[in-house]
Amino acid sequence: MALDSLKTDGFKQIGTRPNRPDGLDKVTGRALYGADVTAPGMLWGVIVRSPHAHAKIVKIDTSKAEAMDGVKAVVTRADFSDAIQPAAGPRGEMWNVLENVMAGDKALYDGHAVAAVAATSQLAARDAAKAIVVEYEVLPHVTDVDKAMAADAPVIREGATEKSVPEGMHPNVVRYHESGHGDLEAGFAEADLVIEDTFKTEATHQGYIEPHACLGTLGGDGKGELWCCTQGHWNVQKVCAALLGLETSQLRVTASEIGGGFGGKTAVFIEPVALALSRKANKPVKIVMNRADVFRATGPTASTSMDIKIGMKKDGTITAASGLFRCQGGAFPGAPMEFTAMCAFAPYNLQAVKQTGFDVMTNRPKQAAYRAPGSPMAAFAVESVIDQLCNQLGLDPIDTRLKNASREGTQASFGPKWDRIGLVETLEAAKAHPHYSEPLKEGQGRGVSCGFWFNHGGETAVSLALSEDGTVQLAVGTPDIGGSRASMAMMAAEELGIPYENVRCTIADTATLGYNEISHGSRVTYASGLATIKAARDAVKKLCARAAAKWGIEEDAVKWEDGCAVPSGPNAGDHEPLPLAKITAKMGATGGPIVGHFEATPEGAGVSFATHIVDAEVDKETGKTTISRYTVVQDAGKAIHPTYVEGQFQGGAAQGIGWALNEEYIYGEDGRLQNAGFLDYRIPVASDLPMIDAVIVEVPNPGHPYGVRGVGETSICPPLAAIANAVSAAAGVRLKQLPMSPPRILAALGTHD
Amino acid sequence: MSKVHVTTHINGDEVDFLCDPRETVLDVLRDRLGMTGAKEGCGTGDCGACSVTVDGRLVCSCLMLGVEAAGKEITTVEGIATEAELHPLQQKFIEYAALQCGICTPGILVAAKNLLERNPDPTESEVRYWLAGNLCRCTGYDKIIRAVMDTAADMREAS
Amino acid sequence: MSLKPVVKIHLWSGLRAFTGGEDVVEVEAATIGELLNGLVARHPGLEDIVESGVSVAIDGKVIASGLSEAVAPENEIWLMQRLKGG
Amino acid sequence: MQYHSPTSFSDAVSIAAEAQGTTRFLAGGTDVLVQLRSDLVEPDTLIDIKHIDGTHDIVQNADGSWTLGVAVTGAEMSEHAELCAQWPGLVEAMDLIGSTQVQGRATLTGNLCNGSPAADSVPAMFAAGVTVSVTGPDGTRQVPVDQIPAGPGKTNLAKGELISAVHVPARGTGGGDAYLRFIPRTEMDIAVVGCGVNLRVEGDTITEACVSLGAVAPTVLLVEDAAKALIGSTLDDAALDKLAAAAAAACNPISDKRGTIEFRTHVAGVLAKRAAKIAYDRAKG
Repeated sequence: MALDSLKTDGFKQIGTRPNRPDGLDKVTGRALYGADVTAPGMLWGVIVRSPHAHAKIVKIDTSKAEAMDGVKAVVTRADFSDAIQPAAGPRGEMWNVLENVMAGDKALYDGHAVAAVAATSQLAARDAAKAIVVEYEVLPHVTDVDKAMAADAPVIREGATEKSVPEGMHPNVVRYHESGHGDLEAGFAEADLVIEDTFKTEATHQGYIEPHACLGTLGGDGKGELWCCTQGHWNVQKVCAALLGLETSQLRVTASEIGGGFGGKTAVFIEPVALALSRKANKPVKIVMNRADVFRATGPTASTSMDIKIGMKKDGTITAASGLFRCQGGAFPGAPMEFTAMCAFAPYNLQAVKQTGFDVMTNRPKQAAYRAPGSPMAAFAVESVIDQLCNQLGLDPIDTRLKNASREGTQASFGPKWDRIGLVETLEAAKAHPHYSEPLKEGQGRGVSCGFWFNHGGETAVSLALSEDGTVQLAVGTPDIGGSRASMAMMAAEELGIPYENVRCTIADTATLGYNEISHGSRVTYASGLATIKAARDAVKKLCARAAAKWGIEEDAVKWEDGCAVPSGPNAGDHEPLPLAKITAKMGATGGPIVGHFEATPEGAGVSFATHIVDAEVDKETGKTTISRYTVVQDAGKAIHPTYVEGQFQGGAAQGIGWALNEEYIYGEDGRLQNAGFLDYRIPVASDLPMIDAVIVEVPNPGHPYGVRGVGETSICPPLAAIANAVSAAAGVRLKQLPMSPPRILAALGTHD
Repeated sequence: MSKVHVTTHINGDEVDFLCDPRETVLDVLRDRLGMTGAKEGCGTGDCGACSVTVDGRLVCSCLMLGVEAAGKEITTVEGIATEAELHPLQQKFIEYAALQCGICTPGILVAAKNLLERNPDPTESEVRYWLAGNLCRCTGYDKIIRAVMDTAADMREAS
Repeated sequence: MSLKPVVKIHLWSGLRAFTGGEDVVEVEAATIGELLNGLVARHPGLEDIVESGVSVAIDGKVIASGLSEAVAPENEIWLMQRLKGG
Repeated sequence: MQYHSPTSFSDAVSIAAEAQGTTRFLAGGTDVLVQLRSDLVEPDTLIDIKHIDGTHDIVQNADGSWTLGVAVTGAEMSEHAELCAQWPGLVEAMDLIGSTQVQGRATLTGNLCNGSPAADSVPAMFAAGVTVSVTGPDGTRQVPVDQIPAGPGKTNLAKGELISAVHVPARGTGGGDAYLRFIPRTEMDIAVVGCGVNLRVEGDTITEACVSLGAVAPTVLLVEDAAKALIGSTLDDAALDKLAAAAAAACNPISDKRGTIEFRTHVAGVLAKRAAKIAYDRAKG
């Protein structure tokens, strides 16, 4: 797509901080989330899940449940499409989704769905689910990434391996990535200090507070309606249609308000089950997951095991770097190891670099995207080694990063040369921030880290309809996960030259717009924002045409200024500015409704870098860490609504703090998840955190009309490493495994053995 | 299983309902009375999204049975604003973007209002500990804490 | 049929196994779509990988999925694994 | 599940004695409802004791001792200035359980009867020498609180028996108590280790002491050797080291999702020292 000239200042709306349009509904309890709607005659669905990590499903006896009062339908795998077949690689992904939604021959992890029941109340459905008897033949299991690659590991599924995987590897290794450039050997030989180390991270869950919920109706005529909390309802439509053998357009999906997603609601879990139950019972079916099932059966991020080797000269120049990244993503291919590999060394301009990634299957739930999938773990490993090098060579961590920083025109670790990027600007802003020069108190340590994420564009369709009174109905297709309706309305108002309040932005259902890719990849403000601007410009063109017709001049003799059509120059004649509302008031009689459109796949999502500074204190007697100060510096390209940008920065940092210190999936020897609840899956609570300072750097993205870069994901990339560096400094010992829980810190300190 | 008839007050109005003794106040509010402001994030008292007050006491409605509601005075998020205007906390939460997805917001507002009624001048630390049972995954709590503190300051000034 | 210009595409090193060790491949193409078709024609072993989705960086700008984007001999072009996000 | 809300303990006892299957008493419900929701325990009979007279009262008796109703919540204890002044360790231990919301419902008795070795209020009750009234078909008897837990999830209460009141001794002069627990976050976790210390001083010298540990054995422990390490001392470093060693030696923990054997054993000693210092300062006034 050809890009127009970049506008980065002189804005009336952009950069202001208006109230969000969904604010009132959300503070009064009126906003409707996934579980908040009902339908007449509605049934409740409950899913029966495997208690085993790996087991053959011998028999499912549903007779007792079916005989119970109020039970209207039971479904198993037989109630889903048999047209979807397994295959290696992305071609097999729909089968993987089906297999995850409802197990076939085998249960592949603790929590894997094996059957479902619908009944007249939630309690009746729960009672019936308990009455479904599943006979299992338990199989050997493996849940650890390194153990799953060992020769004696049980094979989770034959035939899932892509051709790219080198020969001789265990069948659980299903995908492989290798990239880089330069002569590693020569690079390491040039170094004054080479550090080689191994790091591990545990799987963490996105931890959204709203469990997955949906309400589906599907008739025998193949027509369906679905309400659900999702980051992408067109994807839900596509997947449900495939899994149930429907025509896609016969299923209309409406996205509810979404109570957090962070990547975890890009996947489909319960929606096809509700529709299958509905088809069988011929009634609407609502399914609301309970929290334990959210942890057991929806996507956590990958766990990793990583080997890093970096060489540095005494002056801080990195001479060579290599990394080996093993990522476990559950019983299906898809762990984001290629992103782990490609993001690992992205902040650095390296003469010699190599990154290798392995996607490994284990008996765990199918991983789902989590905020910059794969990147935070890589940053943890790489930035920890950079920190060690700086410490041992007596170098300032920010100066050293600046010395090696990727800039426009340098070659990225994954190949291409960088376009305009803002890493250096974030490092300089971090260095200048008062936090960086504040003296540390006794017992505190300070850590710094950079982080990188690609960001994404994706299929986008927007429709902007003008009302007779001159107000605007803006329909976008990307569920609002962070305040995007406000940002979209601001961009539309900016282009149209009308007040922000005159634009009502709604998230359209799948019947209303063309395909919109999921709200992921930090794409919404970038892509839907670009689409909104283009749709507004399309509407402006049509408005100008109406003015031209009224004035009897050429269309290109009219321009748009401050919400009015005006003659473009003295030759166009002397006409009073014609405000938008005056044109729309007569539009029925001057050519009909005026609607601006944009449908395309924007290909200019600018990448984003961040630098974080953290101070931590460690109680050396108990191993407990306190985060005492936190500063986020990140390149937003252009902040449309700065308050919401700050919110993304702060939220990413807080999730990173949880990941670094306490959050982890804990599996027992039996392969069962031991902490499937917020009691023992410990996300940060209000009293755990300090205020989080958010500094917005703006290095415009040439791929967006206003320079916007996505901001949602990069904020979770630096925290793990920044905190590990701070904790290691405070404790006086290097922490190489996440989470840095108190027992791990005490063990590292050698306080007990 | 036989259902129990319960009469209670919710947001000032007398309400009665039939419920299974296993149903919680949260189940009753949401599924029997159609009051979906209180959210279920966990069902086990760990997230606070279902916070309500019962006779002025802050509780998780998922940790109280519907049958226990008999004769009580329950306030939910739907009861915070008057017909005429929002509560200052609600207004401030919108202004400060102290919410992103908003799923934790009803519980946090109920909890924060209860705090300010007891302690009109809380320290940052007191706000953080009072709200420790209200999980928020979006905001990092920064803007929430600021909104509560600043509302408290405004309300002190106004009174 | 008109002659297309010859453009060079850099592959990630993990793909060398399918190209007889080459990591830079020359293909006649004016768009990304033609480039990918040409790549598969030269090295059929890459078909699965290309078919299942790849991204292409043109002078540092990452094209996640678009096939119509123009490519020219003076561009620096890299094949990349398909980008997505959370 | 049958729900009952008797208005007297004798009625509660009759219902419990006649009930078939699983019976649970409901006070705050913060454990009972979690177990119900998680499909761990679905009682056949649930007996709500909150409609019984006196269960919500906090009363100081003429001799300075306290009687707490079994439905008194953590929040009500924390709001009782005199109780807080006299037994800060006990009140703080109760206050550490769960969130503000949980405090609005949770009770000492519930925490005790849930039978968790990690229950925060229980080590504090052990250290304070709390007794409870146990009412059953044969009447009411008073039992030291340390005789109630029988193991994880188990109590020594017989069928038809329930706790009908909690008795906290008179504080007397020169007394101080403290409870500390270790959790990885600042709030909302179950104790990885808990330690209660209650002592009395004359001048600078400790004359009486009681030390308890939670989450380091199948039940909460009273550690006599730890108490002995304190008695007669002025809480000097040697006494503190002996205390820590005795606390660690008493530990018989497991490794689980919350902590390892080594971690719990080490931290038990650390917390014992810290709690003893707080209790000592409080005792000296």
